[in-house]
Amino acid sequence: MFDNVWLIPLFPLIGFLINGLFGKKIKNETVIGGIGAFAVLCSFVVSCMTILRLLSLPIEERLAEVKVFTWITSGNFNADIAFLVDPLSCVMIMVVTGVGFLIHLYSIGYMHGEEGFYRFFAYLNLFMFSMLLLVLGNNLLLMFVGWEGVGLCSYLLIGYYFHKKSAGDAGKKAFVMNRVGDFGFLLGGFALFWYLGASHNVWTIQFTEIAKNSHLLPTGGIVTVITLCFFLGATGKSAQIPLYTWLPDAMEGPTPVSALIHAATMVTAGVYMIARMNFLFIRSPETLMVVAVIGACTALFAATIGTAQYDIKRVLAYSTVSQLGYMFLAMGAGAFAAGIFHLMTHAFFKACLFLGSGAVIHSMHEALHHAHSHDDPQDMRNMGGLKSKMPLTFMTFLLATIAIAGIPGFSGFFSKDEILWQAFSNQHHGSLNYLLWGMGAIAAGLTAFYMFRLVFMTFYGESRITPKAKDHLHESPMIIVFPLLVLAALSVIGGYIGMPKIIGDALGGIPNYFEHYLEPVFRYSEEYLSQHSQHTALHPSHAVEWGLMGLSVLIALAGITVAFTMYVKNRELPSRFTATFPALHRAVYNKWYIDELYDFAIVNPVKAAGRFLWKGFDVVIVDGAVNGVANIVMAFAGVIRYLQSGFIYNYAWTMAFGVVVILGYYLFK
Amino acid sequence: MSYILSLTTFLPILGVLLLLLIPRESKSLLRSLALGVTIITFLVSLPIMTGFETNADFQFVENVPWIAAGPFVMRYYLGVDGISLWLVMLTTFIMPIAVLSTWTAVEEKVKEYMICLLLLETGMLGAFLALDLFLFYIFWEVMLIPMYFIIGIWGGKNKIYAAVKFFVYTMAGSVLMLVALIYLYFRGLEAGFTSFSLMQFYSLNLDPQTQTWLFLAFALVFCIKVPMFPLHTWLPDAHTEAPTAGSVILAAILLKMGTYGFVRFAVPIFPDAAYRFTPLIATLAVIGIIYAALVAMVQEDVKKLVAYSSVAHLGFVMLGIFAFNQQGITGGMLQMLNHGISTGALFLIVGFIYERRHTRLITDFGGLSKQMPVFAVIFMIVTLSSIGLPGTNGFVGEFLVLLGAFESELRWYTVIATSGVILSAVYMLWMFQRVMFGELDNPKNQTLKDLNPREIAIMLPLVIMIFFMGVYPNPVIEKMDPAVKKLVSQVKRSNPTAEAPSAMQGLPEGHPVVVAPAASSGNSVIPAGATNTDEAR
Amino acid sequence: MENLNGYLIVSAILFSIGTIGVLTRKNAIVIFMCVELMLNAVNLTFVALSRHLGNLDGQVFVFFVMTVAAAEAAVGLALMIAFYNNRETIDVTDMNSLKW
Amino acid sequence: MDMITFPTIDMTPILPEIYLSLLAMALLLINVFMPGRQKGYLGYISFVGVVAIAVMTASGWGIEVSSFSGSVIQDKFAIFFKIIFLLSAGLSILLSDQYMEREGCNHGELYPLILFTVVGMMLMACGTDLMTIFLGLEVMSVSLYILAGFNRANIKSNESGLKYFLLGAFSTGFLLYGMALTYGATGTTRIFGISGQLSQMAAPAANIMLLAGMLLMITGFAFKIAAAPFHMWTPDVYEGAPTPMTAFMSAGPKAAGFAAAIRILVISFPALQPDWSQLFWILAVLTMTIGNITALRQDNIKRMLAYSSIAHAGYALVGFAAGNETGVAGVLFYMLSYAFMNIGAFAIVILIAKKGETNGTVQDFAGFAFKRPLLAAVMSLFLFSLAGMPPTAGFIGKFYLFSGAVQQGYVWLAIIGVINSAVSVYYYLRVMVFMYMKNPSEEFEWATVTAPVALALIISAAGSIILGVVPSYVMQFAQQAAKLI
Repeated sequence: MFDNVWLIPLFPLIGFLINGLFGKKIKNETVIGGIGAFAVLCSFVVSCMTILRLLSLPIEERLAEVKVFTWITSGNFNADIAFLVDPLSCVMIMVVTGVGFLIHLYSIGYMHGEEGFYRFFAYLNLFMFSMLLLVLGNNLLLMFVGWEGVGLCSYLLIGYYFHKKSAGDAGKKAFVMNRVGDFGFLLGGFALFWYLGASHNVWTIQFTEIAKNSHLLPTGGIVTVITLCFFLGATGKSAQIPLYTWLPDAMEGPTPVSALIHAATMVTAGVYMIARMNFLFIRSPETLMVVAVIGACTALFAATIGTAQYDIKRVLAYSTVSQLGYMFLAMGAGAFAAGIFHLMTHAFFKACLFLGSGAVIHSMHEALHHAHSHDDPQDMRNMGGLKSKMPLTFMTFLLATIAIAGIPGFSGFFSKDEILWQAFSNQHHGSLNYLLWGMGAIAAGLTAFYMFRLVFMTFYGESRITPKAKDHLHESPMIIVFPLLVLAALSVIGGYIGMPKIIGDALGGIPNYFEHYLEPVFRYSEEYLSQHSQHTALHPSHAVEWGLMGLSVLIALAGITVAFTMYVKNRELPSRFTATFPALHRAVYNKWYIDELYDFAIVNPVKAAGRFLWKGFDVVIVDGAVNGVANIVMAFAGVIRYLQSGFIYNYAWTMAFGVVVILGYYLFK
Repeated sequence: MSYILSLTTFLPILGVLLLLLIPRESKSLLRSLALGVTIITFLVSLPIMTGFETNADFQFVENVPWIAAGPFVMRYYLGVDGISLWLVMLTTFIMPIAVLSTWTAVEEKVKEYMICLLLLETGMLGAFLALDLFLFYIFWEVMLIPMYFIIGIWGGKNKIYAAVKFFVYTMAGSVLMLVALIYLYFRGLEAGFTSFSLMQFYSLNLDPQTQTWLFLAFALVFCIKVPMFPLHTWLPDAHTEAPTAGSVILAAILLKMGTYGFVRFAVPIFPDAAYRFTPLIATLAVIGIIYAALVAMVQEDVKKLVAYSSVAHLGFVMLGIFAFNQQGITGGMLQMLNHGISTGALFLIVGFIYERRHTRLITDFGGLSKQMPVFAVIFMIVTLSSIGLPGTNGFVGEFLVLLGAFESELRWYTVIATSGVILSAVYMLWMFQRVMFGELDNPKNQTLKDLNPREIAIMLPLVIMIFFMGVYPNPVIEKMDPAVKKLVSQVKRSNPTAEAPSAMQGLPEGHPVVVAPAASSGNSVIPAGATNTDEAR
Repeated sequence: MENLNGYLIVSAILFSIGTIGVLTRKNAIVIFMCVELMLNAVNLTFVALSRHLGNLDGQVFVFFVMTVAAAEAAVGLALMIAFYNNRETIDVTDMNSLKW
Repeated sequence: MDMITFPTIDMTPILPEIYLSLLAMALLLINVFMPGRQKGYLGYISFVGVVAIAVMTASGWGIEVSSFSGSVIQDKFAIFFKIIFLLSAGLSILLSDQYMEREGCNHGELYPLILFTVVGMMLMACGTDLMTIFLGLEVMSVSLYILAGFNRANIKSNESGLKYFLLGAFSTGFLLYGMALTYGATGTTRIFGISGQLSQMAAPAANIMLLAGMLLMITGFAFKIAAAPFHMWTPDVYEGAPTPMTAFMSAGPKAAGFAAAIRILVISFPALQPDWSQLFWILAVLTMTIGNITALRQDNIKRMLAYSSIAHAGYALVGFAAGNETGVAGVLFYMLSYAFMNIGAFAIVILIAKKGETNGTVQDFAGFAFKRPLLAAVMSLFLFSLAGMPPTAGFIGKFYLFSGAVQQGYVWLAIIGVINSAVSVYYYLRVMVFMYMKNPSEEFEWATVTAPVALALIISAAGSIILGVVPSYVMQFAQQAAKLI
């Protein structure tokens, strides 16, 4: 039925092999880029065929597994290389291949002239391969393969400019933090496999099998442990508190990478994983609560940091962290469909934003380069007034910004509002839901604020760079702009396939296609939750829903206004603000000193421990003991050799002594 | 009775005799001859793998009387089973690579060097193949001699200290094993057995007391060889001082002697004791994993870093073996092979840059990937496989080890051990970054040449193996599976409760254990763990 | 023979005297004389015992001992002379070029 | 007055001794009456003689004859040991010529003296009467005193001879006193007779005189086999004596001491085995440990080997202490292999030394390996064998010795033993470190290898390897020989 699904990951793999092995020889950029993009295009096409075929099936049959070959078999453990096709994975492959293709196109233009061009596309294709493996894998282990694979690629791509120390560090940081997450993932997998096997004799790591047997699992208890482990993995991959700090640093990588990996696809893997294992998570209210709270906190916390950054990409990075927070909030609220929906829309507008910023940086860079100025092309304080110079970029960027800010009618609005509403109305976490909603709403306001701050600082006002450089600012070539247009369009209209029920009804009964589409995946869980939620679910009236919606919109608008007043109307406000609250500003600007905290609390102690264990313990004590024995013996030898005085009467004495002792002992014992 | 095992084992000796005839001046001839011999040995050993039938018994057995005097009967008794098969293959596979790696590294005393390498190969193969404990002990000791010379003659500036330490340390352990061996033999004599044959000792049911003492004697020497945590300090010295080929062989094969010793002798002969000492061993293994990782992290010498990393890796192996279940031991075995390949490759890589720069200090390098792209790629691949990234060999072994250990009673050890996965990433990537990334500022590095064809030829087979065993390990696993099952059953027989309680352990209080229908997972074999959980209920 | 013990004791005393002499004297010749004393003490023991036991083995033994002692004396004195030629002394405190 | 009629006596047991003595005297006469300084050929003659007599002795295998009214016996035990003695004598003779030539003391008396020593040792091995054993011991010792001091011009040699003489005579006193007391307690000097008497005694262990006798004899033999605390003469004497004689002393007389001690204790005093086993247990531990530990810090190679030979006596004592067949067979086998490996090692020492042995230290081996690879390889073989590394004679020997102990239940003794051999590895390796891992400190001519020495090296190398790889046959002989009762 879906026999050719294995082609989807295969094409990028082939692309990777070609570029990786022969890219150096090929040299011709268009060919290399072409190969890379074409590989992804192919898998995009196949994905489309797949999803169409899936839609052609009746709802309950929309699930298929395609086994390629047996990977590991040992005793009662078995892992196949096999793919799982269901609505959820189909959404993901669509997003991944679709956005991925656009970004490949973009990269051809953006990476033009970079040394190691082939390397870039090889890595990019490898990433696509791993990502598709991750979303298509039908068992925990295969997912983990993709999981680590994307981590590797992000490591490689962040460190793409490896001669920059900062890049190398950022890459390492990303990989290690992901590893911390993987540690959780592995443990979760072990625990799940062992528990199901040992106490229910179900030895499996296949999602479908686990789902089938999930009724054997208790509520809470061991499942909480397992799910928390998995969630730890998710926080690592999706940059949630406490493991988010790698993502902003990851901006060291080329901008397309930030767009593809650190906005659209990889970082959402955590969300996908939870959605994929929803049947597991619903069995642990505790975990769900943790997920929701962490999500909300991250959303808010990252947003606050975003308000005070000047590096255009860093702002977007924190915004990404914050948006991911929303998704987790949705997951925690049991609104899986909504989360996935936001995942999709976010992929659209955030990719668009990143690529747009990339275009800006690109031309800024060239301009500064021509002017022989060494200002940072990414610092918004050097920008301004680009609206006129780069109209297309500006337009797309603005649309995406509106989308993320949650202005009604744009994709971001639908998805975000759905999440907030679900967080409010779903009662799994008792009265926590008000708090969750509140945090989400505030975060939305902050988002609107810092995003428009960014827009205003970048595109409005008059340019803040040397006039000489100013003349070199220009719109980017088509191959860069085209993806922007597409993504912008998507971020406008993308929302309409998943309109919240209430709006749909208001507009004359347009159903929430997206939710319906995902229903077979989540139905069971949603029912289960509605049954088991330990609080009487309150059914707020439409009025409340409309009200909350309006409120969130107002908050967003407020944010925009503030941004407008601060960065367009009267520009001295920000400086005055910082002057009044220097400490606060410094704290926010320095990301609440979290990195410093980690260095102080974890990194340095570990290094110190290593140093002590080596110099202090290994050499002195362990090895010291070994050599000590030897030295003692040698010293002893050095002493007793002098018993051999050379005087025979001493020898005779010794002999006589021996005789006496022996006789004495035996005769008088 | 086929003589292929003897042939494989003693071909290198023939090579030695050939080398003796060749004048020491004609170095290239000596080199190519040694290479030829090792390659032929590899080819000869291939039929062992292809002809090996997937079952639990020993195959290609050769069993002839050797010494018979007084109370003793020693036999020349060779055989291969799923456990030794891959180690033998690994040995014959690594040796040509090791020889090739010395092409330019060793300039003086080439003749002696090659002779030592070949003698070493015979020793190692013999030790893996011997099924007569006395014969095993002979090969075991014989291995020391050439390695001692390799370190001591062609080693670094501190070579003598390292060589003597290596020799005496190992010797001190193995002599105790000798006494245990003798004692064991006389116990066998009482039971009516009259040879050192392994099979007989397997069927010897010793009282716990005796088992404890004998196990300790065996475990000590094997722990030294592995090396387990407090007994590991000879390794960094030996590794850092040894010439490249020496380090490669030491890491790839010699260290496996220790773990192999556990799998083949210490555990199945003294199952009760092995079972009783599991907590101790597991603790040491876990300490080793974390400890070695932390120490490796702060090393300044690349080679020392790799040396400590092997301590950590072998900690995983030990953990897997002492999980006493299918996954654990299979994983342990795989991890042995993987460590052989990956760490061997790492030492080769260190050798490459050492040959070029005559330093191994991390701080002397930086930004090499600019200068040596091919090297960078290979180095990266090897590093990742040593980290245990999925898709490379390192992952499969490590994963199975941890899975198996988690299923067994060593759950909490596993949790700690798994964090070693993080640390390994930390120290390896940090090292890689400091060596390969960053500015190419050191002028000495700006003239470095990328790998030459010979060096690529050395690395290629290893890289291929890295991916093959990562992507399609099943053929390997299948061949060793029956032997591993047998081993598991040997331990279980004497400890029926070996795994059962673990299944119950750590369940939430008061949670009713549902008796589920037969395993619904797609594989045919009856899972050992599952049957045991049934027994327990 | 009731007073065998007397003989044995005497010879034991003689033997001890000899031993003490070997331990205390520093002149090689004197030491050797003490050794001779020990041997003769043993001879006395043999004779007494042989008389007591009433068989001749002991007596025969004594002859052997005396012969051997003579041979030893010859060799020993020769060695001392050789040593004296080199060192002009036969004091054992001077015999310490070989030590440790 | 009718003629005195000689009783018909079967001379078989002592035929080798007789022939050897005749040969020795003949050589003496030749030495006196043949003109000329060059007396090397005497060496060849005596070597041939030794070989011939060895063959003759070996041919007696399996034929058990006791004569001189049970004071000498020809049995497998005796023959095995006689072979060892002849072997060590033969090898030393081969080594002597070159050395004595260099040291300028190639006096013809050397060879007869060696042969007389062998006669003495043989008597000790085949004697079944305290008298014969004593006689043999003295013949051996007296000749050895001379051999030790043979290099008259060399002060060290004098000193060595004199020390050996004085202490030897001193220990003889104890031995003899022991014999006297034993005689007194049992009324006989025949060792079978003694055992007979003991078997009739109610509580032999309670018999002070007997016990004292046995113990004193043990101390006497302990001196000959250089067991602590009666070992202290060894390093000095070995260091001072001419190297070939050192080699000889370390192999032959030690074995002879064991031969006599084993025969007396195992045959005459089985009733007291608990006591003497325990005593040897302690002596073995002391001897091994002191020998090995002291050897660690020796630079003079001869002295180092002297201490190592003490240690080896200790290993052999382990087997002796076990007192069972495996152990005793182990002792026999070990003495044989020790003759090979130790004399071999000394042969290399001879080759490397300069006149007057001004360079007898380990450091002088620096860089030896890459000047004379073959010799170095052979030396390493001997050293590994001494260290007890498989597959060499030394390993098999130790294996059987310790097995004997384990079989007897002396597991701790075995453990102490193996730990000791692990320690010993260090100082044997040290020589190899210098040979292989250091560059020569100063250039000098390495001695050329003369034919006899080469032959000696070949024999001992072959022995050390063959006994290690295919020990079965020899070990079976040893096992048979060990069946004393």
